Amino acid sequence: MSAFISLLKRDLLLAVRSRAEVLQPLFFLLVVVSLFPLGLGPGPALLARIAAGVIWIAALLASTLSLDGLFRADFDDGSLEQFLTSGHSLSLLVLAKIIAHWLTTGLPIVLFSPLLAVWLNLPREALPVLVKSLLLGTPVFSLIGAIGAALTVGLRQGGQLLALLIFPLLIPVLILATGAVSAATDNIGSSAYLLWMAAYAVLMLTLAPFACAASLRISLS
Amino acid sequence: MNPVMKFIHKTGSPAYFYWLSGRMIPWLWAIFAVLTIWGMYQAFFVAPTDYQQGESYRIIYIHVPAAWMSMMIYILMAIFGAIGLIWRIRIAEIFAVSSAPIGAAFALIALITGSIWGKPTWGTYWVWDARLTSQLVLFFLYLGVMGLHSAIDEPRKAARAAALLALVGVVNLPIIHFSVDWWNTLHQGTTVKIGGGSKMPNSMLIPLLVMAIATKFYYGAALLTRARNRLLDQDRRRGWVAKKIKEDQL
Amino acid sequence: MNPHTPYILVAYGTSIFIMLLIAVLPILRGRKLRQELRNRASVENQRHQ
Amino acid sequence: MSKPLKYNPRAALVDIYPPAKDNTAQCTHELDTQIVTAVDKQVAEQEENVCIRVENLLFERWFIPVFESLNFSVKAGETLLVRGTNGSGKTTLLRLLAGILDPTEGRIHLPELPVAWLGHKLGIKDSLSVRENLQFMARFHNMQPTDKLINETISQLDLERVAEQDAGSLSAGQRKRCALGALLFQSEAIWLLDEPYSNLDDNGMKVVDRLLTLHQQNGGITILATHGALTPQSLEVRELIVLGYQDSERYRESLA
Repeated sequence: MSAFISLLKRDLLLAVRSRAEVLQPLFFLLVVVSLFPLGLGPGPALLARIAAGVIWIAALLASTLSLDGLFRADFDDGSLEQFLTSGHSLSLLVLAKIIAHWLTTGLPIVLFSPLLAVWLNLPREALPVLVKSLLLGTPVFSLIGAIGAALTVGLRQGGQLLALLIFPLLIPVLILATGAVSAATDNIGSSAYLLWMAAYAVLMLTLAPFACAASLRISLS
Repeated sequence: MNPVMKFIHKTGSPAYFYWLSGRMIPWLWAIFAVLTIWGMYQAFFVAPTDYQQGESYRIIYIHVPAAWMSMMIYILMAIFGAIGLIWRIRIAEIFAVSSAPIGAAFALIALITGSIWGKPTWGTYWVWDARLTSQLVLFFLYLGVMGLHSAIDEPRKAARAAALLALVGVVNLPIIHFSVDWWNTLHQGTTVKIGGGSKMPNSMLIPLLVMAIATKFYYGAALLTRARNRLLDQDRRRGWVAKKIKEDQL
Repeated sequence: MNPHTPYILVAYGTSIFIMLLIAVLPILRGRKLRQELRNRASVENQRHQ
Repeated sequence: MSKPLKYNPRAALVDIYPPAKDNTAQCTHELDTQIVTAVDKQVAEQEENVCIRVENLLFERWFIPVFESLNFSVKAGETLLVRGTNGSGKTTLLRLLAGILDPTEGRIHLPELPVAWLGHKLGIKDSLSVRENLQFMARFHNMQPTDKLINETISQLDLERVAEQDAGSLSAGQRKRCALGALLFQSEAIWLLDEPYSNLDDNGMKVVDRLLTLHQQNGGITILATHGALTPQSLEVRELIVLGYQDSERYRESLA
């Protein structure tokens, strides 16, 4: 257990040390979202309709961007080999890394989503549901993304392949989340969608670390 | 070793598998050919024209079997992959890797025939219908598995990685299927389901089942052919290959 | 000529083409591989004698 | 069941590095009965304190064996020097023993001991200072990183001058010595070192020799791979020659 906490603290310390690198996904998010009004015109009615989808797709792209580096640094400097031979359960260590990734990428996305909602003229009553859906959805990005990152860690251009591997698996989250927000805008109850997202997040929270640990063992062999 | 383990071990030995599959493949092709000819004959000459869609509904006799096959092959690929990962049986890994292209081909066929069929029925080639969309996602899953397999050099490692991805995919498959269905009813309300909904008279249904069985034999034959090639390529330096060449049984 | 026939022809045509491709390619590859192995074996036999 | 050998790390370092687990490191060695034939069991009985046993080990990459199949055993407190030319599979053998790779054929019997691995990639973070790296390593291996412990380790590795510098800014030799710190925190583990002497200067090598001697007196097992003349000076070592598949007779047979 102390290994879990020490690894989590170390990763957060590393993230703080290389702040610029950690903020890149956030800047990417802001830029991508601001492209849509420029591309589709500033019409408030149109923007309001597509707001949820745009924010969610941008969030998905932003967290995938940072996933490639999740294991690459540890793979290159030999830390992964230390994890494997340390005798600690690899899935627990992987969970620490996934939580560190979520804290550095997922959480900022959730915190900045109100700003994005204002940019895209999202109706006021849909904002709390958007934030809740992001809180439930971004962990799944990190969990499933970690499996993709573990499978492609040793490959030359693993980044593009990583996106192809995990996007199909993230479709349910995207559908449920945008469904929740659109339900909120028409102010019919969105709690069903959020509960389904919570269920999916818990399922991935239990299964993903094992799959990710197995992927790392394969990538290192 | 109990009999079951002995059987697995025996079929696991490459030479025995190579010989056995060599014997089976011609039969599988033969049965596939017979069933297809019979199925096609019934599909085009026996089945009545549909009162709504006229003749274009006959595309279901290739569209629906292909869609079923693409789903079944993905599940089988995940099972073969799991066996390969857990018990490290090389033949299972080879089966998983060889199934991917066949499954992707069926998914592609289902997509193409589905969209061609959409033109006369709905007026456009692509409709974001629930089943066509989840078929598209399944095709992307296949591309992911094949992409990962070709990206890794060492064959055994590539097979194990692809097998694991297939397992992760198969766990998510039902979830994707339901969420796409849900998404479809959310945005479009209930559209006409592709053919399946209305009660089909027997004369229409039989060719569908015949073709469904025929495509399974096709899968069996194509899979064994690919598996034999891959096994032979891997074991080219092994003793049993040299022996087979000497006895001219290759 | 029923108005739907072209659709049926194109649908079945592409399907048969894909299924043929997936079935025939490995058969050809297999034959080439076996031929290569036989040639290599015979070359080694001559070199061995 | 051979008599379990109990040994307690008694080295000079033990008061500074108390074993994390309270019970003494068990070097029990249970034989998988159905694999080992009756004959082997008598043999095992005689070599009482055999800790690691490797039976016809084989690993294949691209379906070609990396080295000639290996059979050897290692006793507690023994240091095994794995020698072989480049590409003979020394690193592969160590990675098999460390559990990073799984053998294609054969079996490895390892006791319940943890494994300490030091490969070509050192496993230290360049953006952290030497002290921070050592603190993480200590906590990661279930030890309390007290100042006394960290300072003692830094002096053991004589990295006092560069303790606060980032590991990335150090020389290759200094970074290697920083990585050796991890071994000190795993005093009761089996040490698997892949060319520990590479890019070390003279006193760097002395540091390694001191650690190896302490570990040996400690009753711990070390298996280290080296290709050149750089071998431990101050302790007796048993050698294992690993023959690459290219120059093994089985390969020559297959060509004949």
